[in-house]
Amino acid sequence: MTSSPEPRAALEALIFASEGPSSVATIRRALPELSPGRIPGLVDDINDDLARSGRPYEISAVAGGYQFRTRTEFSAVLLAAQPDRKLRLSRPALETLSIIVYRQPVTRAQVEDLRCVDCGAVLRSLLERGLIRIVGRRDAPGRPVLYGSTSRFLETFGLDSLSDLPTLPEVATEEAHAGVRQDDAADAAGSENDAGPEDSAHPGEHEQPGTAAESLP
Amino acid sequence: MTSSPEPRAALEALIFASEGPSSVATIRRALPELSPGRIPGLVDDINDDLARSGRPYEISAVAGGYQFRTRTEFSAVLLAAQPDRKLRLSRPALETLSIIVYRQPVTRAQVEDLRCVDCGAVLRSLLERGLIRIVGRRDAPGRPVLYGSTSRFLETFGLDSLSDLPTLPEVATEEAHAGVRQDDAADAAGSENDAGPEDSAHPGEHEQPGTAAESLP
Amino acid sequence: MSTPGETSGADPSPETGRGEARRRRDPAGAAGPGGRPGTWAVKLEVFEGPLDLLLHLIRQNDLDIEDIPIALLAEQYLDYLDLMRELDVDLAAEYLVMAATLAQIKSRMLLPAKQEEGQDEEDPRAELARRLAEYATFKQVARELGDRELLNRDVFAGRPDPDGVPEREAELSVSLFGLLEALKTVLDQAPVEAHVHQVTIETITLQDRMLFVMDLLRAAAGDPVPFEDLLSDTPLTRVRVVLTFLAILELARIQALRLYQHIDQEGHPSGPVRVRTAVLPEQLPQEPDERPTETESQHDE
Repeated sequence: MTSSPEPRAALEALIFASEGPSSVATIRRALPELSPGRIPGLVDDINDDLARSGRPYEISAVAGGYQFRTRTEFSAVLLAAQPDRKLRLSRPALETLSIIVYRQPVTRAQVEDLRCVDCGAVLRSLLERGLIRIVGRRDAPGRPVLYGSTSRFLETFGLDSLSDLPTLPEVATEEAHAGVRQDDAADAAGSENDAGPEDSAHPGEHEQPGTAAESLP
Repeated sequence: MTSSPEPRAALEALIFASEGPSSVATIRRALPELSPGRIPGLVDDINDDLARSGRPYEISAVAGGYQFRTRTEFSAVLLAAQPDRKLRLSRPALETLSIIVYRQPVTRAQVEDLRCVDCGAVLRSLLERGLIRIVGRRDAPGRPVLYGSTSRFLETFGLDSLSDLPTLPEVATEEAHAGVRQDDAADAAGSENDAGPEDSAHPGEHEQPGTAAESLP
Repeated sequence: MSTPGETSGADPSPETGRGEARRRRDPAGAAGPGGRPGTWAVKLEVFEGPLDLLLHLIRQNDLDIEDIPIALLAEQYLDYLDLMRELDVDLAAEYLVMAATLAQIKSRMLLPAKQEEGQDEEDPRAELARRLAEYATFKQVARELGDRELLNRDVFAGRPDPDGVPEREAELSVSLFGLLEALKTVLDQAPVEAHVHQVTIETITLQDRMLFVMDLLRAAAGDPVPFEDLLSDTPLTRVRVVLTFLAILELARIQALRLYQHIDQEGHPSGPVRVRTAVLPEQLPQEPDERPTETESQHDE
């Protein structure tokens, strides 16, 4: 109503008051006069300020936006206050999630083939937590469902985008002959019928599934 | 002191990351070494710090505990970012709220007399949202609780003070009939309404409950 | 005991965390196959399938994944399976499939390689080695992911206002029943007219009400407005509520506005009915408006 607040403070207030990460689009909507290019610099300024004045939180760039988060040294206190909120990810869940994240879009059969165990329960639990979602169906017999990661995944793991994931150590990528390998598992053979080392076809990197992960289900 | 986080910072982190207001009980559970008597002083310290370093938010004491709030001058910015937020009060909630705002301090029976419905759930939700609060007890049989509006209400509705409330013609009309209505209310809701609101108001910490009501007729 | 970056050491999972990691490590170091059954039982539970078990055996024996002594590995693997059967552990089918695979590889290793026929004759172990390496890679990746600063484990986001989270809504043609239900609520709650002690003849028309509704929706700049908000215009009289309601229906009929309702998990509409202009938000003039507040506060005429 009076003089409009200083953009930096307004930006800080905006990020502070949002529960999820504030996207640049949201920031622009609220602060049209702030050019998007200035945002990262202002966030850095704010973070310097927060650190200098000993605040127990800071702004992180996650899931394509900015979010206030507590510093790690306070995790014990916060978990004591709100034990129900604690994130619990079992080792199977983490393994399954890793495969989905790096290989997305991927079918359950592909994940199970890689882990060599039934993944139904784990997939369900990951879906329920919103860490993965169904991104489509594979154009194959039975039209199996394809899984991909969500922006909730990025938020949970403190990643700004999928391209911030560490590069997968060089290992034969599987998409190329996923179908064949399924057969392998079935008849327990695993040698001759294999398509062989043309698996290097897919050069390592996950193919920016960023778009798939943009929106939550 | 060095290894485990400083209590003040831990307290700030706790209030920051808690869902809803942090009650003293929650704080004690997470920070048992912090004696409850110290909490208000520490919160004041933190708020001084926040103000000094120009942070656009502060800790307020709300119903049931402490909660971070962005300062009111940023409400327009936040609104622009999430215009949906303002529109999410249900009509019953809105109506109940308006009665409380214009008639405060007011008992539940008085509100229900006007709205002809049970208001328990709505009152609870308004209390939870911090839009209303308990400002005292009426000096009448049963000593019913009196409700009034909060600064959160003002912030939510972009008002600087209660005197900025619009004077709705029909409200004024009804105020003129106040005497009659009071009797009606007594008939409907029992004998608790003998005393006028002013007699029993506990103006203690409330922001001028009388002013708004008096300015209306 | 375990090579860096491999399986049995620190467990990245916060949930199964230290406890299981420890349980797992103890028997692994101490007992060989056929060792103390009680210890194994605990251990077996935490293997994530045959590949996990094979990797463990490879680490334990310090084997080269590219040059696995398949006879040794198969033997130890089968010892495990025997043990599990003895302990009445429900064996997942995958374990048996893997046993068959190992047996087959073993038998193929015994055959003389037919060098002359195909130069590209693959080592029978190659496929298994590749799968193991791939699985090991993802175990490693999983551990790295688990070591990050995780939200709600290591760091916590602020929770400024639980009411501020926007709801996900899908467009839906609300049933007339749903609308009437909402209207009934409103009428039920409207003060009984007799209460006012005076009769006000309102001179409002359907046209007025349609304009009023469109004003409110425009003020909301494309954001959904609760249906009930539109009806709560004051003074709250039955005539006014009914006329507003009719105006909304008329506007919906001429497709000037759209009605929305939240759809729950089962796909049923639930929650408040919301209304917005039929114009897409992008088509609205991009004005940073201060007007939406009007919806909430008042509408004087």
